[in-house]
Amino acid sequence: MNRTKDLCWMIGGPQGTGVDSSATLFARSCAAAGYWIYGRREYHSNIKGEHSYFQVRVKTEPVFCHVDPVQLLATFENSTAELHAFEVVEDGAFIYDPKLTDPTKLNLKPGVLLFPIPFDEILEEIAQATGKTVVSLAIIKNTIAVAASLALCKIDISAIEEALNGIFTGSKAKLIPLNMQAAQRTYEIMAKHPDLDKFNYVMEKPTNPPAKGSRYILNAAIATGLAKLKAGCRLQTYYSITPAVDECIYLEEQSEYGLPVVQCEDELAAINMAIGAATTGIRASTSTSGPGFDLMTEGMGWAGINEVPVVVYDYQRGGPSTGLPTRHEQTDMLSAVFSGHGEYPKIVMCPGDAVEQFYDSFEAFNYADRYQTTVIFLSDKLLANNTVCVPKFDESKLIVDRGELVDASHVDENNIEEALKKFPRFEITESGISPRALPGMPGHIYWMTGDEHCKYGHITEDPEIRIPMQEKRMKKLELAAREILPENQYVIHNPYNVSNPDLSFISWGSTKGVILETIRVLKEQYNITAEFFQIRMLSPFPADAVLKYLQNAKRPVAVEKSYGGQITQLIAMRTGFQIQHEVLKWSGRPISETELVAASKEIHEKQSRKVVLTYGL
Amino acid sequence: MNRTKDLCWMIGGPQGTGVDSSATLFARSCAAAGYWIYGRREYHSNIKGEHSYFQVRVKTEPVFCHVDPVQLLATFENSTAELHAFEVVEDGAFIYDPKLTDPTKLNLKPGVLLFPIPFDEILEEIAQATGKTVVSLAIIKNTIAVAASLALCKIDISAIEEALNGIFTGSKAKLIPLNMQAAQRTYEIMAKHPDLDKFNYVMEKPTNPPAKGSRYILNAAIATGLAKLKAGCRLQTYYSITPAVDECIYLEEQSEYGLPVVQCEDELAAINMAIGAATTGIRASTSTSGPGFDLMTEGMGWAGINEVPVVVYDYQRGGPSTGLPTRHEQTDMLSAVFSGHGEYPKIVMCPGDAVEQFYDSFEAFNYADRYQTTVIFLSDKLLANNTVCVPKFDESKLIVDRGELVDASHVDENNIEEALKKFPRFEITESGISPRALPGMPGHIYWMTGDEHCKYGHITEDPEIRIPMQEKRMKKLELAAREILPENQYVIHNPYNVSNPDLSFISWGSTKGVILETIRVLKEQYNITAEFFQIRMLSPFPADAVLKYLQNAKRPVAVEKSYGGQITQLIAMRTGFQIQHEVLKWSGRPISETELVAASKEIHEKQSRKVVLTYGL
Amino acid sequence: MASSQSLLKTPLKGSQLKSDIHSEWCPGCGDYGITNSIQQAIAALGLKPWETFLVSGVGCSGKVPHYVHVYGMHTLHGRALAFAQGAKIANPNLTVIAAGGDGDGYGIGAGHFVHAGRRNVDMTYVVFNNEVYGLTKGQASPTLAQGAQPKSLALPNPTTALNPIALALACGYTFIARSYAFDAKHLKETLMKAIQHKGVALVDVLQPCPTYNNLHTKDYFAEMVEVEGAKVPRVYYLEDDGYDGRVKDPNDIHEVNAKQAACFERAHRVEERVALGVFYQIEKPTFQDTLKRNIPMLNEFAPVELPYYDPKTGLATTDISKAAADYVI
Amino acid sequence: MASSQSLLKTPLKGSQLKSDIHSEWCPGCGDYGITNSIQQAIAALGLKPWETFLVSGVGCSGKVPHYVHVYGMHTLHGRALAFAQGAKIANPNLTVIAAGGDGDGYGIGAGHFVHAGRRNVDMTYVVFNNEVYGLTKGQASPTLAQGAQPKSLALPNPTTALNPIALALACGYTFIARSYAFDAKHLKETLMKAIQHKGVALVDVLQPCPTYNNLHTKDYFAEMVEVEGAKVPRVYYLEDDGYDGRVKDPNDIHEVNAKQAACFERAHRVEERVALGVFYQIEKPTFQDTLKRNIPMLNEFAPVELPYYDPKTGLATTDISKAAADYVI
Ligand SMILES: Cc1ncc(C[n+]2csc(CCOP(=O)(O)OP(=O)(O)O)c2C)c(N)n1
Ligand SMILES: Cc1ncc(C[n+]2csc(CCOP(=O)(O)OP(=O)(O)O)c2C)c(N)n1
Ligand code: SF4
Ligand code: SF4
Ligand SMILES: [Mg+2]
Ligand SMILES: [Mg+2]
Repeated sequence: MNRTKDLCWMIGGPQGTGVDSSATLFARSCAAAGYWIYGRREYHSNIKGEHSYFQVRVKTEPVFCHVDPVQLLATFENSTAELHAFEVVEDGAFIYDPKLTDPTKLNLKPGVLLFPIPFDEILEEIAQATGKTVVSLAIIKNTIAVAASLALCKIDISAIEEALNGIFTGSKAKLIPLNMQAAQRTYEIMAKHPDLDKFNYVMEKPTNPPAKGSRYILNAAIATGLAKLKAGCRLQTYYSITPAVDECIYLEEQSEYGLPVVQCEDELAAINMAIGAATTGIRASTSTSGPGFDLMTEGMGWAGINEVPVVVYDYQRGGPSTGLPTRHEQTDMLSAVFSGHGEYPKIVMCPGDAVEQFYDSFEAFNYADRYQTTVIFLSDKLLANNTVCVPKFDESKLIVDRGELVDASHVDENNIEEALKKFPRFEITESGISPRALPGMPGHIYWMTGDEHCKYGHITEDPEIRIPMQEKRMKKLELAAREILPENQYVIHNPYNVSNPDLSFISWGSTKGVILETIRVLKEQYNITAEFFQIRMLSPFPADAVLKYLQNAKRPVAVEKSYGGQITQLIAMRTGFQIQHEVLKWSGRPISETELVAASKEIHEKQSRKVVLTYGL
Repeated sequence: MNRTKDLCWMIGGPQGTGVDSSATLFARSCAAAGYWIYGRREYHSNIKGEHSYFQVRVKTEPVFCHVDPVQLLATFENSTAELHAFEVVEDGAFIYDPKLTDPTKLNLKPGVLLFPIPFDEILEEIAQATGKTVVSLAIIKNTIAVAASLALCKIDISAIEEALNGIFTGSKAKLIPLNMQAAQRTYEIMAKHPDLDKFNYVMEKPTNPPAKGSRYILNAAIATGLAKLKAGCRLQTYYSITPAVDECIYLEEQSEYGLPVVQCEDELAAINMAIGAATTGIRASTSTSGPGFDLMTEGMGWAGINEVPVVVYDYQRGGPSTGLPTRHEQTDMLSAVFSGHGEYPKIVMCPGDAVEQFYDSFEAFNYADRYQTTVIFLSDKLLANNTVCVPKFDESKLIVDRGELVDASHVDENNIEEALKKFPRFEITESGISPRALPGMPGHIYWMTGDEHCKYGHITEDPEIRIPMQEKRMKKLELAAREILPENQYVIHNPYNVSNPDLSFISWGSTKGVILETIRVLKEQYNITAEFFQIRMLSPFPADAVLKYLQNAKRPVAVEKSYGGQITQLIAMRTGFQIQHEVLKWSGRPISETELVAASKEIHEKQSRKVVLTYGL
Repeated sequence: MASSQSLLKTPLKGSQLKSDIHSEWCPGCGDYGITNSIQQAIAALGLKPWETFLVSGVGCSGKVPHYVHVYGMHTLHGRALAFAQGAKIANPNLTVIAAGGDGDGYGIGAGHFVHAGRRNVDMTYVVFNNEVYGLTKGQASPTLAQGAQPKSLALPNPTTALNPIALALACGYTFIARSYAFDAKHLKETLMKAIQHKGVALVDVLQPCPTYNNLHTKDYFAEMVEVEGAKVPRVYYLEDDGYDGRVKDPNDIHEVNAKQAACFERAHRVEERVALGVFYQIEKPTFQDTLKRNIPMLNEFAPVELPYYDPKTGLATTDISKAAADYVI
Repeated sequence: MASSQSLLKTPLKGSQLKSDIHSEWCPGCGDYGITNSIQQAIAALGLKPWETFLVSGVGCSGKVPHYVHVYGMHTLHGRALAFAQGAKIANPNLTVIAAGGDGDGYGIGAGHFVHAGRRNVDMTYVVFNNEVYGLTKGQASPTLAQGAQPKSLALPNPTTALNPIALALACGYTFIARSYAFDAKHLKETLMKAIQHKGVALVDVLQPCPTYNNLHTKDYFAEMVEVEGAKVPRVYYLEDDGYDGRVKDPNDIHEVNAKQAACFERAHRVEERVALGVFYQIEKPTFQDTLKRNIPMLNEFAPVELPYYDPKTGLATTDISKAAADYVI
């Protein structure tokens, strides 16, 4: 028996049979045992029956992407066995129900250890012990599969108990004993298994196990919800759409925070209701995905010309059109950066992981307020659905910036002449930012209109007003570029502090995790050095920094989940620099460390122009 | 008295008082006299009362843009006099109603010739002669102002009669004598005016007067309507919006052509109804402007993934948002090229004038059918509203290309098994194009879905189908780039056949006219040589040709009606080439020859990086 | 349904209209019942599958075209009616059936729903009314009652329910019916009537969603309820009640008003029971009829039939000189 | 109108609510009358102009906020209701009045119109019903009758007219009235009632468009018509007819049904005359009320009032640990 620092576990099954809960239980158990985890969730646009699966990568240190080879495949029905058996490595292990699955009929590699588990027997035992029916206990199969896995990995059963305590809270706590009973039985059965000690992927003990309660296991949808609560978002509108709806439902559930979450009749209502709300001074946001985002483009332009702060989330998924609604892609980028007819200043942010999505979300509301315009927040299905294990967020430095807001407390309402005064809401200023008053304030009456307008907000077609007004608005982007901290615009990751590395990855958004892990593997296993220029803001675009970086890079490589290599295009547009190497994938599945390592080696060795990745079910 | 080959006439007045009709009468009279004209229309987003004006440029040869200096300003009320007097050149002329306007109070240049016209007297005379009331004749003031102008230009009154015959047809013919009476009286009055012969801008006789009936006077909205009829468009959907609605109303009026024009409840209905219609095999189109275009982006993506031919017109106007709804701008370009989340192949066309808009519109339906996708047709307010005078279109070479359409006539409906056969509508092919069957055809049943799909059109999330399917669709753009005639993608205009010219303009769309005229002036008046690379297709983008051209150009100058210089950005994106000189204008008014000549000189002489134009009310 | 349309001499069996892929719905979903009835109705009417066009929106229900062996179009969320009207206007020889969820049709599609009534294009619209947004995991659809909280909702529904029958009536639908997903016979017959109706026909189908809607389940609909002391089945038929929503003389304004009022009353009746049947039906000019009046050439040719080029040479044949006449100088 | 709202001690005069820019409408346009009545109603109610928010769509009518001296928001075509609801939800202390054209509200805005009824946010919606799309030069609006052809139409209108009163009733509007642009007194009073109503109030205002609508002109509305032999003014008031659309007891299902039926009948009555007045009114929980039930903290603070940072340091003060609890390990 060898030990490992890095394990890839997989479970699968028809949707609606508890695959996600199994994965959560496994992940939280590993975390309870002091490990770090990364969870990848794959599912169909379907409610019940289609195949879904979940990979959990377990490490002794923090981990941010998935790998392809599976060391331990846990199943409780046959379809997952049939679909995924081929992915198990030679000295990996396979957990299955011998009643349903015949391992000899599978595409398993020769050396794979087999762990048949008598699921039904265990259920029947529990049924007898508790007086429940076997059918009503079917969902416990998940716990059994997880327990078998953990037993194999020599993780103490107490970790399961701790995980169950975290998952089944409140009225659900009564489910814990039942599940523990099943786990107990499974551990007993596994203990007797002759191959138990042959498994080569038992986790090393965590070196510095993090303190209990010091970490989160969550995805970016939840991180965003937390950030919106923290940032004081006071209206969340939405129209349900995968995968954005998760964040909305989460917020709806937090009803004690006083944030109204309004389910709208469509995305047109969602965006315009949010903007209408924002005109009164509250912080407002809406979250959607590609199809809904298309419908919001007109409204965002109105917010742009009226300088209303609003934060719009686009959780990208596989396109075009309805596309692959539950799969991952980064292809809304150009359409977001150029969304909406005509020209208005928009800020487009693109965090690289759930942690950044928390902090960036908090900042998004600040930027919206400060630059008085639409902030587009590009996230995606990977971020929204995949789970990371991270230290708890540091809330101590989260400062609210409401921008230039007028204080009208000096106005005497009873002096009607003063109270009726107009306010030059759209005054031309040097910075482009005009102080903002709000409906409700006496002495500051103004108008808004989607038409070009004078400083009071009345319609004008006068070129002498139009020309400076458009310029003033557009100049806010330049101001933002100057004011926003460089590290919020881009980050150069050079974990090994190498100079002139062999490869210079450049990318944006959710590829961050896999690129950073790849840099590590390239260095550790192949002695290829690499760096990563992470673009964190697409508009304003950090063109100077990008250009300078690329001009000095030995071999820039763009990485993107797309067909067209949109970041390559945007960089060329903004800098004139044409990147010569691309790693692209448009299968709807995220890029794995395995794939990116191989692609990087290929580019390093063969100078390949474009490597197309295709792995994953 | 000098003679000229080039006259700029202007008329103005509150909207709803017949300014447009005056201009049409003037333009058609000049045309009747054998001249060529170009008409520029400016108006507010308002029905009655706000100021509108119309410039008609008259030349002895074809003319394609306006100039700033006005040689002859005709007014019949005071506001136009006040607003535009300053634009009249020193030896120009000013026609006005002395009862309403005191020329000494105007900002007129010293030498301007004054032609007071007793509008009311003429009306009263006619009222007496005809027994009508003066009030009911008020509209005749337009005719009087036009007649005064033509008399001053020594254009024979018969030209007015010919023009009136062309304008007042059918039941309106009875208005002709009344108008002729007014014209007659005006000519008599003008004949007696002492300054009559001092006017320096009497037109030279046309050298080769074109044959009667050999030309059109029209704008691109009408040219498009004609092209849609010719191309066999069989459903036009629309939701009213300025300036796209003109084309729609024109088509509605042509009810004898059998083309249903359906006014929809919104642009979402307009695009999707058109697509729904197109799935049955008819040619379908919809026309809109920026705000409506935003709303159509989701639908266009569906047409993209389902490979449905549909032609969508965006008549750009001043943005963002409602913006300057009746003014000119070219700022929807990037949003159109990148419209819609995700990636799908779209063809984006951008004709340079009304003539190209006719031929390109005809081709647009061919491209849609051939490449089975969305064709976006970018026109704008300038093209839609400004009138050109051009030889009649050559219809003899207009060939319909329906692309790969299946013939199902061999299928025997009575053989039910055969008649129920499925059809691989989305078969993966080398070219990317899959033969197309149509609902109604026996033996070819298939499905469509906005989700990724298998060859029969059923939903799939299988990467092994997704990967080639997306590739197949995207490859159609490459095919289009290869197949579409280069001259339909770009044209290099080098009217003087100079090599290595001083300036190389590069632009797209409606700037064509002003650039070509500017090249002429630069050569004739300043001996500056210039060339023009006209981009006629934005997607697929003729990147190789553009790059080759720019690399060899001495001084490339991008010209655009925008703040951001979108074509500069797109060229950088597609070629890496960063153009160093830009002429931009975002006042909502078109670029004049006067302005572009001055800007060109400045760039030529001072190497200015960016020249911002601002002229025009 | 196009009167011009030719029918099959030997009608098919419903089972022949099953497509060869498996359905993706949850066990016990009402969508199975509706799909089956759609197949049965198409078969029973003798419609040619290749001249039948089933057009859906997006949702669980939106997948229905894939399971029926006729030309199928699974469009965008909320847009089925727009696509369907376009298809029918272009090719009136097709029998066009639009279908989709209640979120799809009454929620995001409400604008099109309203205007499709005004237009009265000759087609059928089948709404799968399950009171939830199934495919996005059970949020409230517009037909969910205020205060109701199916298990998938975090909080009680804050908005009042839309009344599809009353809404359709207000919007000018010329055929308005309600049926139930698991009443195969009634649903099939109602769909047949709707398809045969000349004009836009709404069939609102009550559809159990066992996964998210635990309020109105199959059991709920199967229950006996007490009405004036007697136990009666929850679901009943309007006609058994002596109700007849069909207008005999569309020109008789009194009859029209009376039938509309009756429909309105029935639509709003607050009762333990659930009424199925045709709430209202009237024969009025279809959009096709009015188009033909405005564009005489459409009397001879449908848009899809009107020739415009020489099939041999490809040369465009339309003479545009008349349309251009005003612009010639 | 917010019950919490404080009013001016000395109400303003309507003329003080005219903004200082000139109106752009055509001479004789009904929009002048409506604007004037809006100013009068706001003044008469003693609303504070700075706590009043006039929100419009796009059209000739969409320009109305610019001419009224209160906070004004001229939004997007068809979206006034979405913006207005957002503003009211965010800051319930504002009196929110949405306004716009019939194309804006019943055409492109139909989806929002339907759902605003269901939501019952406490606000007023004034629709300028001129039967045309004024600002785009006179195309048919949804309220134009089928076959009608005002001078601006190339062909007779192919679709049937929408009935705004019936539609609003079907959608759950809790106050439904019709008035007329040039009946200053009635319009002002109707607007006052609508603003005072707790819930979403529709005021459909018949509005002559002298430029494009030559069918229903000021003269048309001023005409005397013959009813049963007698000459009577075309325009009459519902209440003069003994009609009372107000529900006294919202819990009395019989009264509610009867009042709805009466409203429905009146809405569809085919007559030479034109009825003005309140067709229906009922008091029901507003969206604000149901929100408060779901989110108790809103009983203390409106969203706009809820603090979330320390004004001195800017530090965000919300304790998110409860929301994060499930994710802590
Ligand atoms: C523009 C857009 N917004 C949102 C979605 C996400 N979406 C998919 S299905 C659905 C709702 C489904 O509910 P319903 O129409 O009632 O159908 P059901 O699933 O209940 O049959 C939504 C909101 C989408 N596909 N497109
Ligand atoms: C999305 C969008 N589509 C179309 C338009 C063009 N448009 C401006 S006003 C208008 C209609 C106006 O009609 P109505 O709402 O009845 O107002 P009215 O002018 O009659 O007062 C339209 C279609 C627009 N501004 N935005
Ligand atoms: S979620 Fe509901 S509607 Fe969707 S398939 Fe399952 S049972 Fe049917
Ligand atoms: S067009 Fe009609 S609605 Fe518009 S301002 Fe003129 S009269 Fe009024
Ligand atoms: Mg539903
Ligand atoms: Mg109107």
